[in-house]
Amino acid sequence: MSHAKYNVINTHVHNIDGVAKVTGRATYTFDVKLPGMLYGKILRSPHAHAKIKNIDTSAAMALPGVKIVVTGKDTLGVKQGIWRRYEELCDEQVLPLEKVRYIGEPVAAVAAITEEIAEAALDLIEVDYEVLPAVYEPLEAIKKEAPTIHEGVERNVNVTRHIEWGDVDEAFEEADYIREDWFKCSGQAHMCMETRAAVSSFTPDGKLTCWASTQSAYYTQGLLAGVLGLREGDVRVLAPYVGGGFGGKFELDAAMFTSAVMSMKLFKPVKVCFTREEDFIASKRRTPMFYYVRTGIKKDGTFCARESRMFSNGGAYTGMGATALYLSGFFHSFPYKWRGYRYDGYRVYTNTLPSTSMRGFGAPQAMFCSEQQIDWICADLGLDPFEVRRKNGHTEGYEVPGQAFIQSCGLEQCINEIEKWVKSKGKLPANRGIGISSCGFMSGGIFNWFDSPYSFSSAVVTINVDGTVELHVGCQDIGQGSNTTMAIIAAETLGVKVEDIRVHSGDTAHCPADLGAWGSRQTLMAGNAVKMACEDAKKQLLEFAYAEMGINIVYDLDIKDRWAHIVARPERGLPYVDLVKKALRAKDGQRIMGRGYYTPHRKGMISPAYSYMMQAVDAEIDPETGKIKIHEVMTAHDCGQPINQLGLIGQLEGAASMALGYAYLEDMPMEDGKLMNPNLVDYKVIKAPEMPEAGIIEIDTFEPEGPYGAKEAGEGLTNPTAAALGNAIYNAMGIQMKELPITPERVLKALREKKEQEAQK
Amino acid sequence: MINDFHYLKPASLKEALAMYAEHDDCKVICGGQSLLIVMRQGMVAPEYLLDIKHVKELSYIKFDEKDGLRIGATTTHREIEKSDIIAKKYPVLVAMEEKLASIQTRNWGTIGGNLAHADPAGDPGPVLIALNAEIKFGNSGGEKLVPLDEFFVDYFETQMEQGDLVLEVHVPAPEPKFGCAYQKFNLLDSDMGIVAAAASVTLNADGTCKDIRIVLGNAGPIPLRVTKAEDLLKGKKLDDALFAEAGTIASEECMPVADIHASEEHRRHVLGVLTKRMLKKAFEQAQTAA
Amino acid sequence: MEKQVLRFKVNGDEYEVFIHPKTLLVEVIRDHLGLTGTKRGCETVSCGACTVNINGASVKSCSVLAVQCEGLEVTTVEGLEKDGKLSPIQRSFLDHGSFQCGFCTPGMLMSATAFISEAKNPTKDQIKESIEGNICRCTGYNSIVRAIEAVTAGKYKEE
Amino acid sequence: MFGTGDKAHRGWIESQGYSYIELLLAQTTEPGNKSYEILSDLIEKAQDKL
Repeated sequence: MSHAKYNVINTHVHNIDGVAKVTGRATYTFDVKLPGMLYGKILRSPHAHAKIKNIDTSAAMALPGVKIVVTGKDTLGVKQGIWRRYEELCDEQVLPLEKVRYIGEPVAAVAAITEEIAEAALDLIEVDYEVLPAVYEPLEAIKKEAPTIHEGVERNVNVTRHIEWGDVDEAFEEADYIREDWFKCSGQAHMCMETRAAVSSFTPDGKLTCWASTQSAYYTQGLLAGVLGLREGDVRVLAPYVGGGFGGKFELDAAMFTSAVMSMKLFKPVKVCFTREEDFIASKRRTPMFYYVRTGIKKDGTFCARESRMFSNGGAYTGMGATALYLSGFFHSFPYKWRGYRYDGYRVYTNTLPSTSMRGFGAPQAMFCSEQQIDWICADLGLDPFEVRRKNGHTEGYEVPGQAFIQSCGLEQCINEIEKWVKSKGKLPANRGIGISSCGFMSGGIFNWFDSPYSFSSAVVTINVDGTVELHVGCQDIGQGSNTTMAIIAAETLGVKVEDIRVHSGDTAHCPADLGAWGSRQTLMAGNAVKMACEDAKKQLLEFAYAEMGINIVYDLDIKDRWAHIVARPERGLPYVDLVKKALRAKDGQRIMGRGYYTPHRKGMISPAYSYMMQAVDAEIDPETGKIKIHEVMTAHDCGQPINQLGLIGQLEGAASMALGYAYLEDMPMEDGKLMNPNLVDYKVIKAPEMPEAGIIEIDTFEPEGPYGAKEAGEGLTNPTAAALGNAIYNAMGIQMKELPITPERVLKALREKKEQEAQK
Repeated sequence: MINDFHYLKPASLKEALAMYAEHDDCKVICGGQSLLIVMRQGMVAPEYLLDIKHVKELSYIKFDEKDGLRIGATTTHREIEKSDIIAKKYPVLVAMEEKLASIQTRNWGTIGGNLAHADPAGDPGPVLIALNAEIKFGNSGGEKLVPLDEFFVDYFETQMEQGDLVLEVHVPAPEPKFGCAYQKFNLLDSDMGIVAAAASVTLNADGTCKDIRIVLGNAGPIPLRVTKAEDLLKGKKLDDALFAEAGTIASEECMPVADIHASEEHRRHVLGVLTKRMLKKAFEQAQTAA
Repeated sequence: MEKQVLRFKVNGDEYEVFIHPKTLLVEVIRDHLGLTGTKRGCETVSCGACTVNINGASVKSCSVLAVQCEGLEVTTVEGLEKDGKLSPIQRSFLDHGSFQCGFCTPGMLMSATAFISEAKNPTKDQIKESIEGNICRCTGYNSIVRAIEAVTAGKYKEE
Repeated sequence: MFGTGDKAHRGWIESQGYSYIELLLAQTTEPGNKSYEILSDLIEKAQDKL
């Protein structure tokens, strides 16, 4: 469907923070330096599970240059969590009082005049632990004899999720073929280039200012206030430039907490930055999941029912993991119509670093299992994987029973485009294959477990006398380019140019509250708020224009390219700047200010809108060494109306690199709860030579709920890749990869097993 | 954090050797690409640090048709990679350097430092041994010249004693009908090898194998020559079957250690595969060589 | 242990700093000179965020003792722009959207600048290898490769 | 819906002579939907009493 021609939207617009970022001017929390600032370091637990019997800080305190040493005893001991609505899910004391539950958990913090002294002081803190039996795997942790990690939590079951619709058992009855598989999905580190960092400054007037590397200044503000016993309004959080987030930076972290606690005791600024190693061992990760998937299908390829069980390794605390548990189960049904669907998800506590949200939010794991099994079923029954996906895929107007209503859906076009692309590749050489995977993702979550009294997103726009615009938004730019996207939406709506707009974000004192950058929510939710605010301001201008131009009220007025005019007679009008000046006088000099907000209502359980995509991965296997070479990734993508052209391409390519890493490189192996690769030598992040071409085919749809028809783009693109690679390897070598990451060794093992099976036949 | 140390900056080689002789608890830094990491981890904390980065006498690349190639110890990897004469006479060295870590590391890191560090996973070791290189090191008392495959004695240990500096690497002039190939197996292009194999083949006029060297990287405590596999091929008319057999022998002869990146079994298997492939590649080069 | 004076040039200016010999170049650049454009992302010389150019060659400034730079010329990201005019690679990064969070960008730009200065119509693979010492978690590198490609193809001239 | 958030519900199930946690684990470790059938029977019975 083709829609209105836009002046700014989906044109080639530079990132508005670009100049700051390419000249080194951009100042990150990591770069913040305040007068009299002290440097903090954190002492971490060497044990996976232990009682803290005593902590002796005297020797550390005595070290010249050390200003303070704090332990849990020096805090209010508040158990916090981002699921504020549910007391029992607020289970984490950032500096624990009784016991530690994973290796790397903070037990004390030091502030000193230099980083070096602070680090030296850590060695002088004596902690007396009583080591307790520990458990590291969810399937072990639910056993009767397993140690209890949180008092009163039976069998270490942290949260459970049951999703069900239709008569599942009856639907299975109708199936001609039922297939069952077990899958194991690994964890993944967010590995933001900027490690967790915070600078806190508490002043004698009782006010705290905290510079934090966060995805949501508002969440940080609320959580900090809660654990420090301050009013939210007395906590100002600044998130200047943020060096990446990917889902790992909107909970309260130890950098924020310890810097704030020490600053409140010293009335001096305190800076705490994680080392890369700390960032690996103690800043949470993508949730490792065990999936049991049972799928029933008719001979003709019609999906009947799916029943899935999932155990996730929750690690020591809840964090955002509870949400990932739900979303994984929901998107495990995506993007298909099931007569009966049943999911039981279990998040189990273990003595490992906590798991949380990460780009894709549980869906990449779910798709790895679902999309591979569908291809295997197609092979078992001799069906065409494209046809089967088309036959069962979501369509516009479909309701996921009791869960979601699909207003726009370009899935079928996505499948058609990728089918064309794959066919165009013709026959591939030996040991090379193309695999496909389709999926969908949300455009912001509807759930409000943080219990925010504010609207989900809001914006305030102020028009200066010279026509320049101050746009205040609460949404957080963590690199994904939301500042630019918001500027584009504002410029389009007000009828001005992007360079007329100055975006203010990442400051709770000046920007309206917004839940922040997670769950792909900002383009749709903050975008709607910005559009509403700008329409409000524009209306005030046009009201005056009617009077000024003295025209018949039946005419529509609009502003485009800084020209206020009659829509039917574009030549009749006046310059936008003149209009602003005159309107100001008419309003007795009051600034023209527009307000906008967005809170979803009656949009189902999950999200107001869903993006759809299909991806193909072209990969080659070295049959002798098992080494995988990715030749190309191609994605057909329905994100509604693209807003930020450069940003969209960047998100797609970035998602591909992160998702490929998850598929065949990145892993977080542990021994007795100890992470074995907490550095960038042993933790493998894709580098330029490994990165394949990653093309995009935009499928043009219009999402009624989104600003100018836009919906999610970027996060969902991490979902299909691991499955697509798995399918590529299946097509190339005929082996089924049920465990992530797909390493050369696992490939060779599967090849050997295949040989043995064939030998038996 | 790096421990404190006294910084020694000699102006000449002579002064460097003298200073090194004077101070017992002293380490040598040149490019420091490996040293500074272990110093930061506190694993190495010398009282004195001797900086030879700017000792110009040790920074050179010389080639002579008879004498062969001489590379000074403080020559950077990047200088070797960019050397036209090396590209012409020893292309395998350039190919190896191009895959050694990153450009930044090659710009500052040096060949002498790399060899003295004696990491069994290092790239230059296996290739230079396959090229039959010798290494010259010495102290204020005098110099020693040893075949490179005798230079390494254990993990991060060489024949050098306190006071010894690496001075020069000497690679003999390439013989006629000679070929040499190197490949590492890794997950990322810029990584050290999980395992690696270098092979060189010299053929007689009649096409039989005159000399052969198979050197494995990260397959044991030192760059490992697998002599059983070599002996199988010496004097024979080489073919794919022999290369495969040599690979099998090499995978038994090597002694890799498992870590999170690969099991011992997988390492042995891949070493066998690489050995076979590098032998074939070196052989084909030798056949076409003048 | 005893501190010493280091004299060297940074972005064309003579500097004299009094430092412990163990001080890393990146620490001098960030902490002593306050040039925070240069970042740090690891402790293992892996990420390349601290890349600067020493006499025109890209080097990871966390892998170099500052005292080793006596008398040398260091260029940091702050030194790329001249009188408010961005360098070709900086402009190309803007046009190609070759950054997102921007934390790796200064290091990327320095690697790219050093490469461009010596590259003669390089292949795509050579361009990729020129930044293989720099980790970017956001962009997937392709937009960075396109930006370098455009400059080496002469699409951007010094202003 | 089962969930640790649901304390009253949990207490009520225990009072009916079932182990909440056993029902939970049965639901994921055994195929089918037994736990939920047991639960729905319980609820029906309870409603009949009203």
